[in-house]
Amino acid sequence: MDRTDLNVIPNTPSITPELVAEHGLKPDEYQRFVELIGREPTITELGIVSAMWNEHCSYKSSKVWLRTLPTKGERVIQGPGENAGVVDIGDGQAVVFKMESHNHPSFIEPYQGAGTGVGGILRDVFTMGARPVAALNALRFGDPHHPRTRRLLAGVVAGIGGYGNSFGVPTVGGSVGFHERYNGNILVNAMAVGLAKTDEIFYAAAAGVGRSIVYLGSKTGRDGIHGATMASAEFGADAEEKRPTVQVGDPFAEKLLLEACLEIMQAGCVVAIQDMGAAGLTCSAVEMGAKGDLGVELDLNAVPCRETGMSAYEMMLSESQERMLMVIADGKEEQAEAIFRKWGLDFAVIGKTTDTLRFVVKHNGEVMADLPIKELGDEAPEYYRPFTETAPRPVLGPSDVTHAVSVADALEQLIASPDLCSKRWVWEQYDHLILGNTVQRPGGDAAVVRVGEGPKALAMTSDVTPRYCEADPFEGGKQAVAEAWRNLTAVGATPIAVTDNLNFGNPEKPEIMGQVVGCVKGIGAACEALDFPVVSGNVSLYNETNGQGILPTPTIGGVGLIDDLEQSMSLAFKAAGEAIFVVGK
Amino acid sequence: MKARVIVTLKSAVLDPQGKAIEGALRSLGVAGVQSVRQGKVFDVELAGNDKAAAEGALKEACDKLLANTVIETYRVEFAE
Amino acid sequence: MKARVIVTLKSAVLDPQGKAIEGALRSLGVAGVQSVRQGKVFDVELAGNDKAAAEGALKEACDKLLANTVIETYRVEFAE
Amino acid sequence: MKAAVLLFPGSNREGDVARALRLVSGQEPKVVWHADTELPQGTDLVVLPGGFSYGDYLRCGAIAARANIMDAVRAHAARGGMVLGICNGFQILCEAGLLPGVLVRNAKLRFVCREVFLRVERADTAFTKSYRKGDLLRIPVAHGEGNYTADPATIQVLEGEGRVAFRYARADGHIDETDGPNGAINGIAGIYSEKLNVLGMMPHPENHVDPVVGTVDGRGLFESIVGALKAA
Ligand SMILES: Nc1ncnc2c1ncn2[C@@H]1O[C@H](COP(=O)(O)OP(=O)(O)O)[C@@H](O)[C@H]1O
Repeated sequence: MDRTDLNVIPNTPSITPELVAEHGLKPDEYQRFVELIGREPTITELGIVSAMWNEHCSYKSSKVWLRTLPTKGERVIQGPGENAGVVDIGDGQAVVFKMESHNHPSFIEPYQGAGTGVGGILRDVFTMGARPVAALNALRFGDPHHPRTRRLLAGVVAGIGGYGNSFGVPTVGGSVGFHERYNGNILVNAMAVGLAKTDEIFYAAAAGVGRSIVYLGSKTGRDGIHGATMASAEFGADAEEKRPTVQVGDPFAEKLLLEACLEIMQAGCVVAIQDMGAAGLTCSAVEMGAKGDLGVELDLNAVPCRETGMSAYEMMLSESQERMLMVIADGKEEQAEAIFRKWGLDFAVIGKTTDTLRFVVKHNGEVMADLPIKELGDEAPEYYRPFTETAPRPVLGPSDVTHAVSVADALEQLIASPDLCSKRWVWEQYDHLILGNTVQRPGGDAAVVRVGEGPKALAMTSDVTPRYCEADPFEGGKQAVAEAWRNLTAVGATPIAVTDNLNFGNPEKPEIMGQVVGCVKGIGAACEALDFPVVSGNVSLYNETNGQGILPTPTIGGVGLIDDLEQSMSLAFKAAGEAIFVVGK
Repeated sequence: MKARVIVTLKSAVLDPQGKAIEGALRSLGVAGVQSVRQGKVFDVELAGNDKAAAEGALKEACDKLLANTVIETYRVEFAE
Repeated sequence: MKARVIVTLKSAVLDPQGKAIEGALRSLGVAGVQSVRQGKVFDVELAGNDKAAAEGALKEACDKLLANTVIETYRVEFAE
Repeated sequence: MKAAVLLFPGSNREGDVARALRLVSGQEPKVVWHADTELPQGTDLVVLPGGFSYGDYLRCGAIAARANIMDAVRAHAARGGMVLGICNGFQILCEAGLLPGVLVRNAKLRFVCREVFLRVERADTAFTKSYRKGDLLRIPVAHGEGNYTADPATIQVLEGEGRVAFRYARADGHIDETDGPNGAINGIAGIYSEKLNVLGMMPHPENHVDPVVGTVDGRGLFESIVGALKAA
């Protein structure tokens, strides 16, 4: 047998407990799946369910808590559950935004990992029909003196700049912090903000039976296919060479994808659209069908591939970047294709919608998977994981503080601390001016970006103080929201909505789960009190090294609206001799 | 002693640069180009004459800095 | 047919990337590094088996696109 | 004024420059696709905007410089027509041989986005009539490869013929190339062609034309162009 020909892998090996474990499924989860489909799955089906039911896609550990967040408001057009949140800002315009993490890939390959993180979140925003107008990020690194920190920091910052600058979106804000608990697990959270017309928002739900499902963008390779050491054994010693664990980003392709997508949306070609993120083809196709109460049938022979001999399993789980899936309006295929060809991108009809509510995947004329589409999403396991509340820390009095330094020394130490020092070195590597609307640049409380020709503008910020969350998750969660709120109001904006990125350790540990629960409750309480709904977000769990979790880091991305730039404020003193006030408690 | 280190992307890793160059060569009408992959080359001048030591040092340089072995492979060559 | 094109900076042209790498290797303690210059390599797959034709095509590719002869020189190599 | 803004795959500041042209001239520029072979009838200004044409892959501007439309741009320039290349546009003009020299990686090897001071080296060209010689402009740069270099003979010619348009300067107007954002030789931020009708520059005057967003120091460049074309 020619071991390099991956097509020869049989679709029906016997599914051993090891194989199941390698796919990250617990025995009871696998049992649930077998009962659901009433037979033993094929290997492709096992891959599909492992992608759909993993923590990343299914939010199985956090869902019960995310549901407690306030997500509605007068302005909210679309809350959590789509590619990004959508909020009305008047005059028929909407702001579309979301935040997402790319922690692990950035630790392995900082430049590409951070870059593809930015690419992913930009796609989430323009998938909704919005043109990205700003990007932000929140970064956490290990001890500044740790040998890896310097290269990780340099690589991540260059990667964020490398992608965003080339794509052509101004990166206007963010935060950078250091702590030894991130030594083995850095955080890279990227946020994107876009503008759309309220009556031209695009959603993932497919509609209409028998419509073409179209694949767009870059070709599919064997990028980031998880799981299977089974597969490596099968593929021989060069498996690592064949299956890159880190994707290389192509911001150039993404820029073309943006222009092409917005152009075919304008041309009325699009019924539904979904970007291919994690477990690309699987998640996007299942979501489009499930949300639209339709079945989906794919023919993988039509999928544009970068490599020869890719198996169904690989195509379904590939995480190649800069790809989209769409349902095209009847009779619009040719027009859509012409637009994509003009931009030099791949375009292929790879399937159709059906009325069977089944997810059917064919390859070389053979059915590789045939699964109930709704259940794949809806019946994912959901856990109410046991948790222990974080014990409150004793309140310190002035006499408990022994480390006495002079005020001057203390000030010097504060200014010199990497957490507080100027981050100019970072944001000068981001093009924060492109598009010509950046009214307040990085370095202030919140960035301000003009909407069109003004006078309206958006304010945006990302905030969290992990050591507060560690000391008291509930108060820390509240504080992060409050800080975002204050940063927005400080530039004269009315805070309108929030996105979040919940970064924690292993939720199977009760004390970590206690942090998750505490922080979410705190965020919820603050958002409720401030009428500051959560419209999108992302959860990143299992951020641990050698058994120790990161500091609990629920990043809050806040967006505010300025009706008239004339009323906006910046932090610089404007003239000598003016009175200075302190406001608040 | 002169050495050359060649760092290339692993074969299954996407090479956006190579892809763009491939397209450009085609549209310039250069005949017969089927695929292009781009890599880096480092021409290194080393002290001494101990080839084995130099090779060791360069491998170390590659692992530590010149290549990210998650996505790249490298090769060390010596000028004859 | 496989060919390799190596594009390097002319020796009179400053190479800040090479310099930076040189410094980094020294501070990593890699022994004996005296100088580093960085260049590019293109691995090209060509149709057919005519080496002379391929060489011609690749020279054309270099002159037209792959090298900027204001600052760079190139060399074409064939795999044995 | 009839302006044409070229659009290459990966260009991304075409909207910024179109907006500046509109603001100053009151007229909408035409956007011209790279694959076209002709400029719109009566074009009197061609603009190559900033961005990352073809991802900046291979070398900045290298692939775009070989696009179809560039022959038409060459012909336009040969007729004495005005051509302005900003940032990636400057890189493309150099790669296309419309301007001498080349832009290489910034000396510090990092992308840099910040405001710089530009000293206007001469105020008697179609691009700078609205300024005075020696004016200091606060204008942003945003590039990773803006380090202008050429062989000594070329530099001598450029300097000797007064073809340096702008230099990076300190706030007091002093030129010191180690202060610049990218290490360019003699602090060169922009240069003219022999007949002074082609200008390439790294900084982004189009991003400083509106008091709400930065300074208005970039306006003069577009006002000069409009004025020169009216006079012609
Ligand atoms: N922490 C959170 N708070 C609010 N909404 C969340 C959170 N995490 C995820 N969501 C929402 O759940 C949905 C699925 O998120 P995700 O899996 O990250 O999307 P994608 O398909 O882009 O990977 C999104 O609509 C997202 O906004």
